[in-house]
Amino acid sequence: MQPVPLKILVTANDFDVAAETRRLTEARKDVGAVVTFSGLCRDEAGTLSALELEHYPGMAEAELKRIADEALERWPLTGLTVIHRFGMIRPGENIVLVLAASAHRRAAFEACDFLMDFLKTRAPFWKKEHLTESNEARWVEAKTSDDDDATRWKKSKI
Amino acid sequence: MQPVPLKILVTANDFDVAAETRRLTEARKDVGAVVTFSGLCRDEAGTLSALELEHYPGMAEAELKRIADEALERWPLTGLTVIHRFGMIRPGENIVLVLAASAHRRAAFEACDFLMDFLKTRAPFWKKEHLTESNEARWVEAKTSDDDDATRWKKSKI
Amino acid sequence: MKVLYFAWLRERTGTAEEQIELPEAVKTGMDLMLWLKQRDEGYDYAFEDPDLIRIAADQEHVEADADITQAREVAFFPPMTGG
Amino acid sequence: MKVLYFAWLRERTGTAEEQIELPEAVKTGMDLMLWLKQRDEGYDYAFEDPDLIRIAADQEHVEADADITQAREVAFFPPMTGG
Repeated sequence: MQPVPLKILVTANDFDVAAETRRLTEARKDVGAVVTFSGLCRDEAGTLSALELEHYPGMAEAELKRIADEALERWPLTGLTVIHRFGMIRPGENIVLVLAASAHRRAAFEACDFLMDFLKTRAPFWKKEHLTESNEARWVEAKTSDDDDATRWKKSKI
Repeated sequence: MQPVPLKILVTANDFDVAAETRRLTEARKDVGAVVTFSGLCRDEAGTLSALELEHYPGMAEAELKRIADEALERWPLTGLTVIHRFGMIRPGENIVLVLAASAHRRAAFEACDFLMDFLKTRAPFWKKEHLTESNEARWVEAKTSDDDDATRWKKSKI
Repeated sequence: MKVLYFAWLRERTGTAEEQIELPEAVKTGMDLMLWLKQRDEGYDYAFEDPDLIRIAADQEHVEADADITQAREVAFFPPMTGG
Repeated sequence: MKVLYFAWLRERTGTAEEQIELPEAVKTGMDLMLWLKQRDEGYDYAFEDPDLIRIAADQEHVEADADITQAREVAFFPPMTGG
Protein backbone atom coordinates (compact mmCIF):
# COMPACT_ATOMS: atom_id res chain seq x y z
CA MET A 1 0.00 0.00 0.00
CA GLN A 2 1.31 3.46 -0.92
CA PRO A 3 2.06 5.85 1.95
CA VAL A 4 -0.50 8.60 2.59
CA PRO A 5 0.70 11.66 0.60
CA LEU A 6 2.99 13.96 2.58
CA LYS A 7 1.10 16.90 4.06
CA ILE A 8 2.94 20.16 4.76
CA LEU A 9 0.84 23.10 5.88
CA VAL A 10 1.82 26.59 7.03
CA THR A 11 -1.33 28.33 8.24
CA ALA A 12 -2.75 30.99 10.52
CA ASN A 13 -5.48 28.57 11.66
CA ASP A 14 -5.52 26.07 14.50
CA PHE A 15 -5.33 22.36 13.65
CA ASP A 16 -7.41 19.33 14.60
CA VAL A 17 -5.20 16.51 15.94
CA ALA A 18 -8.01 13.94 15.69
CA ALA A 19 -8.73 14.74 12.04
CA GLU A 20 -5.02 14.66 11.17
CA THR A 21 -4.66 11.29 12.94
CA ARG A 22 -7.63 9.90 10.99
CA ARG A 23 -6.05 11.07 7.71
CA LEU A 24 -3.04 8.82 8.44
CA THR A 25 -4.92 5.76 9.70
CA GLU A 26 -8.38 5.61 8.11
CA ALA A 27 -9.00 2.69 5.73
CA ARG A 28 -5.46 1.36 6.30
CA LYS A 29 -4.33 -1.87 7.98
CA ASP A 30 -0.57 -1.28 7.74
CA VAL A 31 -0.26 1.38 10.46
CA GLY A 32 0.91 -0.01 13.79
CA ALA A 33 2.09 3.24 15.40
CA VAL A 34 1.29 6.93 15.20
CA VAL A 35 3.53 9.34 17.11
CA THR A 36 2.21 12.88 17.42
CA PHE A 37 4.04 15.95 18.62
CA SER A 38 2.03 19.04 19.56
CA GLY A 39 3.92 22.21 20.44
CA LEU A 40 2.03 24.81 22.47
CA CYS A 41 2.56 28.40 23.52
CA ARG A 42 3.75 28.47 27.15
CA ASP A 43 3.53 31.28 29.67
CA GLU A 44 4.56 30.03 33.10
CA ALA A 45 5.35 33.54 34.34
CA GLY A 46 1.96 34.93 33.32
CA THR A 47 3.64 37.86 31.55
CA LEU A 48 2.97 36.89 27.95
CA SER A 49 0.08 38.37 26.01
CA ALA A 50 0.83 36.48 22.79
CA LEU A 51 3.58 35.04 20.63
CA GLU A 52 3.77 36.53 17.17
CA LEU A 53 5.04 33.97 14.67
CA GLU A 54 6.68 35.46 11.59
CA HIS A 55 7.65 33.20 8.70
CA TYR A 56 9.20 33.30 5.24
CA PRO A 57 6.31 32.38 2.91
CA GLY A 58 7.40 29.91 0.26
CA MET A 59 10.68 28.97 1.94
CA ALA A 60 8.88 27.83 5.12
CA GLU A 61 6.90 25.23 3.15
CA ALA A 62 9.93 24.32 0.99
CA GLU A 63 12.23 23.82 3.98
CA LEU A 64 9.63 21.75 5.89
CA LYS A 65 9.27 19.61 2.78
CA ARG A 66 13.04 19.10 2.55
CA ILE A 67 13.18 17.97 6.20
CA ALA A 68 10.12 15.72 5.71
CA ASP A 69 11.61 14.15 2.55
CA GLU A 70 14.77 13.35 4.49
CA ALA A 71 12.65 11.65 7.20
CA LEU A 72 10.71 9.67 4.58
CA GLU A 73 14.00 8.47 3.15
CA ARG A 74 15.45 7.47 6.53
CA TRP A 75 12.42 5.69 8.03
CA PRO A 76 9.76 3.39 6.52
CA LEU A 77 6.79 5.67 7.20
CA THR A 78 3.22 5.08 6.07
CA GLY A 79 2.38 8.76 6.52
CA LEU A 80 3.80 12.08 7.66
CA THR A 81 2.14 15.42 8.42
CA VAL A 82 3.72 18.72 9.44
CA ILE A 83 1.62 21.77 10.30
CA HIS A 84 3.09 25.05 11.53
CA ARG A 85 1.03 28.10 12.44
CA PHE A 86 1.94 31.75 12.01
CA GLY A 87 0.44 35.00 13.31
CA MET A 88 -0.67 35.81 16.85
CA ILE A 89 -0.81 32.80 19.17
CA ARG A 90 -2.08 33.08 22.75
CA PRO A 91 -0.70 31.12 25.74
CA GLY A 92 -2.13 27.60 25.76
CA GLU A 93 -2.73 27.59 22.00
CA ASN A 94 -1.17 25.24 19.47
CA ILE A 95 1.90 26.27 17.44
CA VAL A 96 3.12 23.16 15.64
CA LEU A 97 1.98 19.60 14.91
CA VAL A 98 3.98 16.66 13.57
CA LEU A 99 2.48 13.21 13.01
CA ALA A 100 4.54 10.21 11.90
CA ALA A 101 2.87 6.86 11.15
CA SER A 102 4.62 3.56 10.55
CA ALA A 103 4.18 -0.19 10.91
CA HIS A 104 6.47 -0.12 13.96
CA ARG A 105 6.87 2.31 16.81
CA ARG A 106 10.63 2.93 16.67
CA ALA A 107 10.40 4.45 13.16
CA ALA A 108 7.44 6.64 14.13
CA PHE A 109 9.13 7.91 17.31
CA GLU A 110 12.45 8.64 15.63
CA ALA A 111 10.95 10.33 12.56
CA CYS A 112 8.77 12.62 14.70
CA ASP A 113 11.69 13.52 16.99
CA PHE A 114 13.98 14.16 14.00
CA LEU A 115 11.34 16.35 12.32
CA MET A 116 11.04 18.56 15.39
CA ASP A 117 14.80 18.92 15.88
CA PHE A 118 15.35 20.05 12.29
CA LEU A 119 12.19 22.13 12.14
CA LYS A 120 13.45 24.11 15.16
CA THR A 121 16.84 24.88 13.64
CA ARG A 122 16.11 25.08 9.91
CA ALA A 123 12.49 26.10 9.22
CA PRO A 124 12.28 29.90 8.72
CA PHE A 125 9.98 30.94 11.59
CA TRP A 126 10.67 33.58 14.24
CA LYS A 127 8.88 34.20 17.51
CA LYS A 128 8.25 37.62 19.00
CA GLU A 129 6.91 37.87 22.55
CA HIS A 130 4.24 40.47 23.25
CA LEU A 131 4.06 41.18 26.98
CA THR A 132 0.95 41.94 29.03
CA GLU A 133 2.51 44.58 31.27
CA SER A 134 3.76 46.92 28.57
CA ASN A 135 3.62 47.61 24.88
CA GLU A 136 7.04 46.05 24.71
CA ALA A 137 7.69 43.19 22.34
CA ARG A 138 10.94 41.23 22.04
CA TRP A 139 12.32 38.66 19.64
CA VAL A 140 12.93 35.23 21.14
CA GLU A 141 16.59 34.21 20.92
CA ALA A 142 17.61 30.90 19.37
CA LYS A 143 18.73 28.28 21.85
CA THR A 144 22.02 26.47 21.36
CA SER A 145 20.32 23.40 22.88
CA ASP A 146 18.21 23.19 19.73
CA ASP A 147 21.36 23.02 17.60
CA ASP A 148 22.68 20.30 19.90
CA ASP A 149 19.44 18.34 19.45
CA ALA A 150 19.77 18.55 15.68
CA THR A 151 23.34 17.25 15.71
CA ARG A 152 22.13 14.03 17.40
CA TRP A 153 21.06 12.79 13.95
CA LYS A 154 24.61 12.42 12.66
CA LYS A 155 23.83 10.47 9.50
CA SER A 156 21.72 13.36 8.25
CA LYS A 157 22.55 14.91 4.91
CA ILE A 158 20.69 18.12 5.67
CA MET B 1 1.13 24.43 38.99
CA GLN B 2 0.52 20.81 40.00
CA PRO B 3 0.77 18.18 37.24
CA VAL B 4 -2.53 16.83 35.91
CA PRO B 5 -3.27 13.66 37.97
CA LEU B 6 -1.87 10.48 36.43
CA LYS B 7 -4.48 8.58 34.42
CA ILE B 8 -4.15 4.82 33.96
CA LEU B 9 -7.03 3.06 32.26
CA VAL B 10 -7.46 -0.57 31.18
CA THR B 11 -10.68 -0.81 29.20
CA ALA B 12 -12.56 -2.69 26.50
CA ASN B 13 -13.64 0.63 24.94
CA ASP B 14 -11.94 2.74 22.30
CA PHE B 15 -10.32 6.02 23.34
CA ASP B 16 -10.58 9.60 22.12
CA VAL B 17 -7.13 11.09 21.46
CA ALA B 18 -8.48 14.65 21.21
CA ALA B 19 -10.28 14.43 24.57
CA GLU B 20 -7.21 12.92 26.23
CA THR B 21 -5.02 15.69 24.79
CA ARG B 22 -7.44 18.33 26.10
CA ARG B 23 -7.30 16.77 29.57
CA LEU B 24 -3.52 17.43 29.66
CA THR B 25 -3.54 20.94 28.16
CA GLU B 26 -6.82 22.67 28.95
CA ALA B 27 -6.60 25.69 31.26
CA ARG B 28 -2.83 25.30 31.56
CA LYS B 29 -0.05 27.60 30.36
CA ASP B 30 2.90 25.45 31.40
CA VAL B 31 2.61 22.77 28.69
CA GLY B 32 4.98 23.32 25.78
CA ALA B 33 4.94 19.82 24.32
CA VAL B 34 2.57 16.87 24.15
CA VAL B 35 3.88 13.62 22.66
CA THR B 36 1.24 11.02 21.87
CA PHE B 37 1.75 7.39 20.93
CA SER B 38 -1.16 5.46 19.43
CA GLY B 39 -0.71 1.74 18.81
CA LEU B 40 -3.05 0.13 16.29
CA CYS B 41 -3.93 -3.39 15.19
CA ARG B 42 -2.13 -4.16 11.90
CA ASP B 43 -3.01 -6.71 9.25
CA GLU B 44 -0.78 -6.24 6.19
CA ALA B 45 -1.37 -9.79 4.97
CA GLY B 46 -5.14 -9.49 5.16
CA THR B 47 -5.38 -12.76 7.10
CA LEU B 48 -6.34 -11.39 10.50
CA SER B 49 -9.92 -11.36 11.68
CA ALA B 50 -9.14 -9.82 15.08
CA LEU B 51 -6.62 -9.62 17.87
CA GLU B 52 -7.86 -10.86 21.22
CA LEU B 53 -6.19 -8.99 24.05
CA GLU B 54 -6.12 -10.88 27.35
CA HIS B 55 -4.92 -9.15 30.51
CA TYR B 56 -4.38 -9.73 34.20
CA PRO B 57 -7.00 -7.52 35.86
CA GLY B 58 -5.56 -5.65 38.81
CA MET B 59 -1.93 -6.34 37.97
CA ALA B 60 -2.28 -4.68 34.53
CA GLU B 61 -3.28 -1.39 36.15
CA ALA B 62 -0.75 -1.79 38.98
CA GLU B 63 2.14 -2.50 36.61
CA LEU B 64 1.23 0.39 34.28
CA LYS B 65 1.16 2.63 37.34
CA ARG B 66 4.61 1.43 38.44
CA ILE B 67 6.04 2.20 34.96
CA ALA B 68 4.26 5.59 34.88
CA ASP B 69 5.54 6.50 38.37
CA GLU B 70 9.07 5.73 37.23
CA ALA B 71 8.59 8.04 34.22
CA LEU B 72 7.19 10.82 36.42
CA GLU B 73 10.26 10.50 38.63
CA ARG B 74 12.71 10.59 35.71
CA TRP B 75 11.19 13.44 33.66
CA PRO B 76 9.56 16.75 34.66
CA LEU B 77 6.13 15.99 33.22
CA THR B 78 3.02 18.17 33.56
CA GLY B 79 0.78 15.21 32.73
CA LEU B 80 0.80 11.54 31.77
CA THR B 81 -1.95 9.24 30.48
CA VAL B 82 -1.80 5.53 29.66
CA ILE B 83 -4.79 3.68 28.20
CA HIS B 84 -4.67 0.01 27.14
CA ARG B 85 -7.58 -1.84 25.64
CA PHE B 86 -8.49 -5.53 26.07
CA GLY B 87 -10.94 -7.83 24.31
CA MET B 88 -11.47 -8.26 20.57
CA ILE B 89 -9.76 -5.62 18.45
CA ARG B 90 -10.19 -5.50 14.66
CA PRO B 91 -7.47 -4.50 12.16
CA GLY B 92 -7.15 -0.71 12.00
CA GLU B 93 -8.52 -0.23 15.53
CA ASN B 94 -6.68 1.30 18.46
CA ILE B 95 -4.91 -0.84 21.07
CA VAL B 96 -2.89 1.49 23.26
CA LEU B 97 -2.48 5.22 23.90
CA VAL B 98 0.25 7.04 25.81
CA LEU B 99 0.36 10.83 26.20
CA ALA B 100 3.22 12.67 27.90
CA ALA B 101 3.07 16.44 28.43
CA SER B 102 5.91 18.67 29.57
CA ALA B 103 7.26 22.20 29.32
CA HIS B 104 9.90 20.96 26.85
CA ARG B 105 9.81 18.47 24.04
CA ARG B 106 12.78 16.25 24.98
CA ALA B 107 11.13 15.18 28.28
CA ALA B 108 7.80 14.47 26.57
CA PHE B 109 9.43 12.41 23.78
CA GLU B 110 11.60 10.38 26.11
CA ALA B 111 8.88 9.69 28.67
CA CYS B 112 6.45 8.49 25.98
CA ASP B 113 9.10 6.30 24.35
CA PHE B 114 10.14 4.87 27.74
CA LEU B 115 6.51 4.14 28.67
CA MET B 116 5.95 2.14 25.50
CA ASP B 117 9.18 0.14 25.84
CA PHE B 118 8.36 -0.94 29.40
CA LEU B 119 4.67 -1.40 28.74
CA LYS B 120 5.56 -3.87 25.97
CA THR B 121 7.83 -5.98 28.17
CA ARG B 122 6.27 -5.64 31.63
CA ALA B 123 2.53 -4.95 31.44
CA PRO B 124 0.57 -8.23 31.69
CA PHE B 125 -1.24 -8.29 28.33
CA TRP B 126 -1.21 -11.10 25.77
CA LYS B 127 -2.32 -11.06 22.14
CA LYS B 128 -4.04 -13.91 20.36
CA GLU B 129 -4.52 -13.74 16.60
CA HIS B 130 -7.83 -14.92 15.20
CA LEU B 131 -7.49 -15.66 11.48
CA THR B 132 -10.08 -15.10 8.75
CA GLU B 133 -9.39 -18.25 6.79
CA SER B 134 -9.92 -20.76 9.58
CA ASN B 135 -11.16 -21.14 13.12
CA GLU B 136 -7.53 -21.24 14.13
CA ALA B 137 -6.23 -18.83 16.72
CA ARG B 138 -2.62 -18.49 17.84
CA TRP B 139 -0.82 -16.66 20.60
CA VAL B 140 1.57 -13.94 19.46
CA GLU B 141 5.14 -14.63 20.54
CA ALA B 142 7.13 -12.03 22.44
CA LYS B 143 9.83 -10.31 20.41
CA THR B 144 13.36 -10.09 21.73
CA SER B 145 13.59 -6.67 20.02
CA ASP B 146 11.13 -5.41 22.64
CA ASP B 147 13.47 -6.52 25.42
CA ASP B 148 16.32 -4.79 23.60
CA ASP B 149 14.26 -1.60 23.43
CA ALA B 150 13.62 -1.74 27.17
CA THR B 151 17.32 -2.12 27.99
CA ARG B 152 18.04 1.20 26.25
CA TRP B 153 16.89 2.96 29.44
CA LYS B 154 19.85 1.81 31.49
CA LYS B 155 19.35 4.09 34.49
CA SER B 156 15.97 2.50 35.15
CA LYS B 157 15.29 0.88 38.47
CA ILE B 158 12.44 -1.24 37.12
CA MET C 1 -3.03 -19.43 48.03
CA LYS C 2 -4.82 -18.24 44.92
CA VAL C 3 -3.04 -19.32 41.73
CA LEU C 4 -3.83 -17.75 38.33
CA TYR C 5 -2.90 -18.80 34.79
CA PHE C 6 -3.00 -16.58 31.71
CA ALA C 7 -2.90 -16.97 27.90
CA TRP C 8 -1.66 -20.41 26.79
CA LEU C 9 -0.92 -21.42 30.36
CA ARG C 10 -4.61 -21.01 31.11
CA GLU C 11 -5.54 -23.00 27.99
CA ARG C 12 -3.08 -25.80 28.65
CA THR C 13 -3.89 -26.21 32.34
CA GLY C 14 -7.60 -25.82 31.58
CA THR C 15 -7.69 -23.51 34.62
CA ALA C 16 -7.94 -19.73 34.98
CA GLU C 17 -7.79 -19.64 38.78
CA GLU C 18 -7.63 -22.10 41.66
CA GLN C 19 -6.89 -22.35 45.38
CA ILE C 20 -3.78 -24.33 46.25
CA GLU C 21 -2.47 -25.48 49.62
CA LEU C 22 1.29 -25.19 49.20
CA PRO C 23 3.19 -28.37 50.07
CA GLU C 24 5.90 -27.85 52.69
CA ALA C 25 8.73 -28.29 50.18
CA VAL C 26 7.51 -25.56 47.84
CA LYS C 27 9.23 -22.24 48.57
CA THR C 28 9.82 -20.52 45.22
CA GLY C 29 7.93 -19.92 41.99
CA MET C 30 10.13 -22.52 40.32
CA ASP C 31 9.32 -25.05 43.07
CA LEU C 32 5.62 -24.42 42.49
CA MET C 33 5.93 -24.81 38.72
CA LEU C 34 7.75 -28.14 39.09
CA TRP C 35 5.16 -29.33 41.60
CA LEU C 36 2.24 -28.25 39.31
CA LYS C 37 3.91 -29.92 36.33
CA GLN C 38 3.47 -33.35 37.94
CA ARG C 39 -0.24 -32.97 38.42
CA ASP C 40 -1.52 -34.15 35.05
CA GLU C 41 -0.88 -34.03 31.32
CA GLY C 42 -2.27 -30.50 30.88
CA TYR C 43 -0.09 -29.03 33.64
CA ASP C 44 2.89 -31.01 32.36
CA TYR C 45 2.38 -29.47 28.92
CA ALA C 46 1.81 -25.97 30.34
CA PHE C 47 5.03 -26.07 32.34
CA GLU C 48 7.14 -28.05 29.87
CA ASP C 49 9.64 -25.17 29.69
CA PRO C 50 9.52 -23.45 33.11
CA ASP C 51 12.40 -21.10 32.26
CA LEU C 52 10.15 -19.40 29.71
CA ILE C 53 7.37 -18.67 32.16
CA ARG C 54 6.92 -15.37 34.04
CA ILE C 55 5.72 -15.24 37.62
CA ALA C 56 3.90 -12.58 39.62
CA ALA C 57 3.43 -12.66 43.39
CA ASP C 58 0.67 -10.39 44.67
CA GLN C 59 0.53 -8.74 41.25
CA GLU C 60 4.21 -7.87 41.05
CA HIS C 61 6.81 -9.50 38.81
CA VAL C 62 9.16 -11.82 40.72
CA GLU C 63 12.07 -14.03 39.72
CA ALA C 64 11.63 -17.81 39.64
CA ASP C 65 13.86 -18.24 42.69
CA ALA C 66 12.01 -15.71 44.86
CA ASP C 67 10.23 -16.99 47.96
CA ILE C 68 6.49 -16.94 47.33
CA THR C 69 5.27 -18.68 50.48
CA GLN C 70 3.87 -15.42 51.93
CA ALA C 71 1.96 -14.39 48.80
CA ARG C 72 -1.83 -14.42 48.76
CA GLU C 73 -1.91 -14.62 44.96
CA VAL C 74 0.58 -16.12 42.51
CA ALA C 75 0.21 -15.93 38.74
CA PHE C 76 1.94 -17.75 35.88
CA PHE C 77 1.99 -16.41 32.32
CA PRO C 78 4.02 -16.32 29.08
CA PRO C 79 6.23 -13.33 28.14
CA MET C 80 3.98 -10.35 27.62
CA THR C 81 2.87 -9.17 24.17
CA GLY C 82 0.76 -6.08 24.87
CA GLY C 83 1.12 -2.60 23.47
CA MET D 1 17.76 40.67 -7.40
CA LYS D 2 14.96 40.55 -4.83
CA VAL D 3 16.29 40.91 -1.28
CA LEU D 4 14.16 40.02 1.77
CA TYR D 5 14.62 40.74 5.47
CA PHE D 6 12.87 38.96 8.34
CA ALA D 7 12.27 39.46 12.07
CA TRP D 8 14.62 42.06 13.64
CA LEU D 9 16.52 42.46 10.37
CA ARG D 10 13.28 43.66 8.81
CA GLU D 11 12.66 46.01 11.73
CA ARG D 12 16.19 47.42 11.80
CA THR D 13 16.48 47.96 8.04
CA GLY D 14 12.91 49.25 7.93
CA THR D 15 12.48 47.09 4.82
CA ALA D 16 10.68 43.78 4.21
CA GLU D 17 11.64 43.44 0.57
CA GLU D 18 13.51 45.43 -2.08
CA GLN D 19 15.10 45.13 -5.53
CA ILE D 20 18.87 45.49 -5.58
CA GLU D 21 21.26 45.77 -8.52
CA LEU D 22 24.33 43.87 -7.27
CA PRO D 23 27.58 45.85 -7.53
CA GLU D 24 30.29 44.04 -9.50
CA ALA D 25 32.38 43.34 -6.40
CA VAL D 26 29.58 41.55 -4.52
CA LYS D 27 29.79 37.76 -5.05
CA THR D 28 28.78 36.13 -1.75
CA GLY D 29 26.15 36.59 0.94
CA MET D 30 28.86 38.03 3.20
CA ASP D 31 29.88 40.53 0.48
CA LEU D 32 26.26 41.62 0.18
CA MET D 33 25.86 42.03 3.95
CA LEU D 34 28.99 44.19 4.18
CA TRP D 35 27.81 46.28 1.23
CA LEU D 36 24.30 46.72 2.71
CA LYS D 37 25.83 47.64 6.09
CA GLN D 38 27.30 50.82 4.60
CA ARG D 39 24.01 52.10 3.29
CA ASP D 40 22.67 53.86 6.34
CA GLU D 41 22.34 53.68 10.11
CA GLY D 42 19.46 51.17 10.03
CA TYR D 43 21.34 48.75 7.77
CA ASP D 44 24.50 49.26 9.79
CA TYR D 45 22.61 48.27 12.96
CA ALA D 46 20.88 45.32 11.24
CA PHE D 47 24.20 43.88 10.03
CA GLU D 48 26.33 44.84 13.03
CA ASP D 49 27.20 41.17 13.59
CA PRO D 50 27.11 39.52 10.15
CA ASP D 51 28.39 36.17 11.49
CA LEU D 52 25.11 35.79 13.38
CA ILE D 53 22.92 36.24 10.33
CA ARG D 54 21.49 33.39 8.23
CA ILE D 55 21.20 33.60 4.46
CA ALA D 56 18.88 31.91 1.97
CA ALA D 57 19.35 32.00 -1.81
CA ASP D 58 16.23 31.12 -3.79
CA GLN D 59 14.61 29.87 -0.58
CA GLU D 60 17.39 27.47 0.40
CA HIS D 61 19.87 27.91 3.24
CA VAL D 62 23.38 28.86 2.03
CA GLU D 63 26.65 29.60 3.78
CA ALA D 64 27.91 33.18 3.95
CA ASP D 65 30.73 32.42 1.51
CA ALA D 66 28.48 30.85 -1.16
CA ASP D 67 28.21 32.63 -4.53
CA ILE D 68 24.79 34.29 -4.73
CA THR D 69 25.18 36.21 -7.98
CA GLN D 70 22.87 33.83 -9.87
CA ALA D 71 20.04 33.92 -7.29
CA ARG D 72 16.76 35.62 -8.12
CA GLU D 73 15.93 36.02 -4.42
CA VAL D 74 18.20 36.39 -1.40
CA ALA D 75 16.95 36.59 2.18
CA PHE D 76 18.62 37.61 5.45
CA PHE D 77 17.28 36.58 8.85
CA PRO D 78 18.26 35.76 12.44
CA PRO D 79 18.67 32.17 13.69
CA MET D 80 15.27 30.50 13.55
CA THR D 81 13.03 30.12 16.59
CA GLY D 82 9.99 28.24 15.29
CA GLY D 83 8.46 25.01 16.57
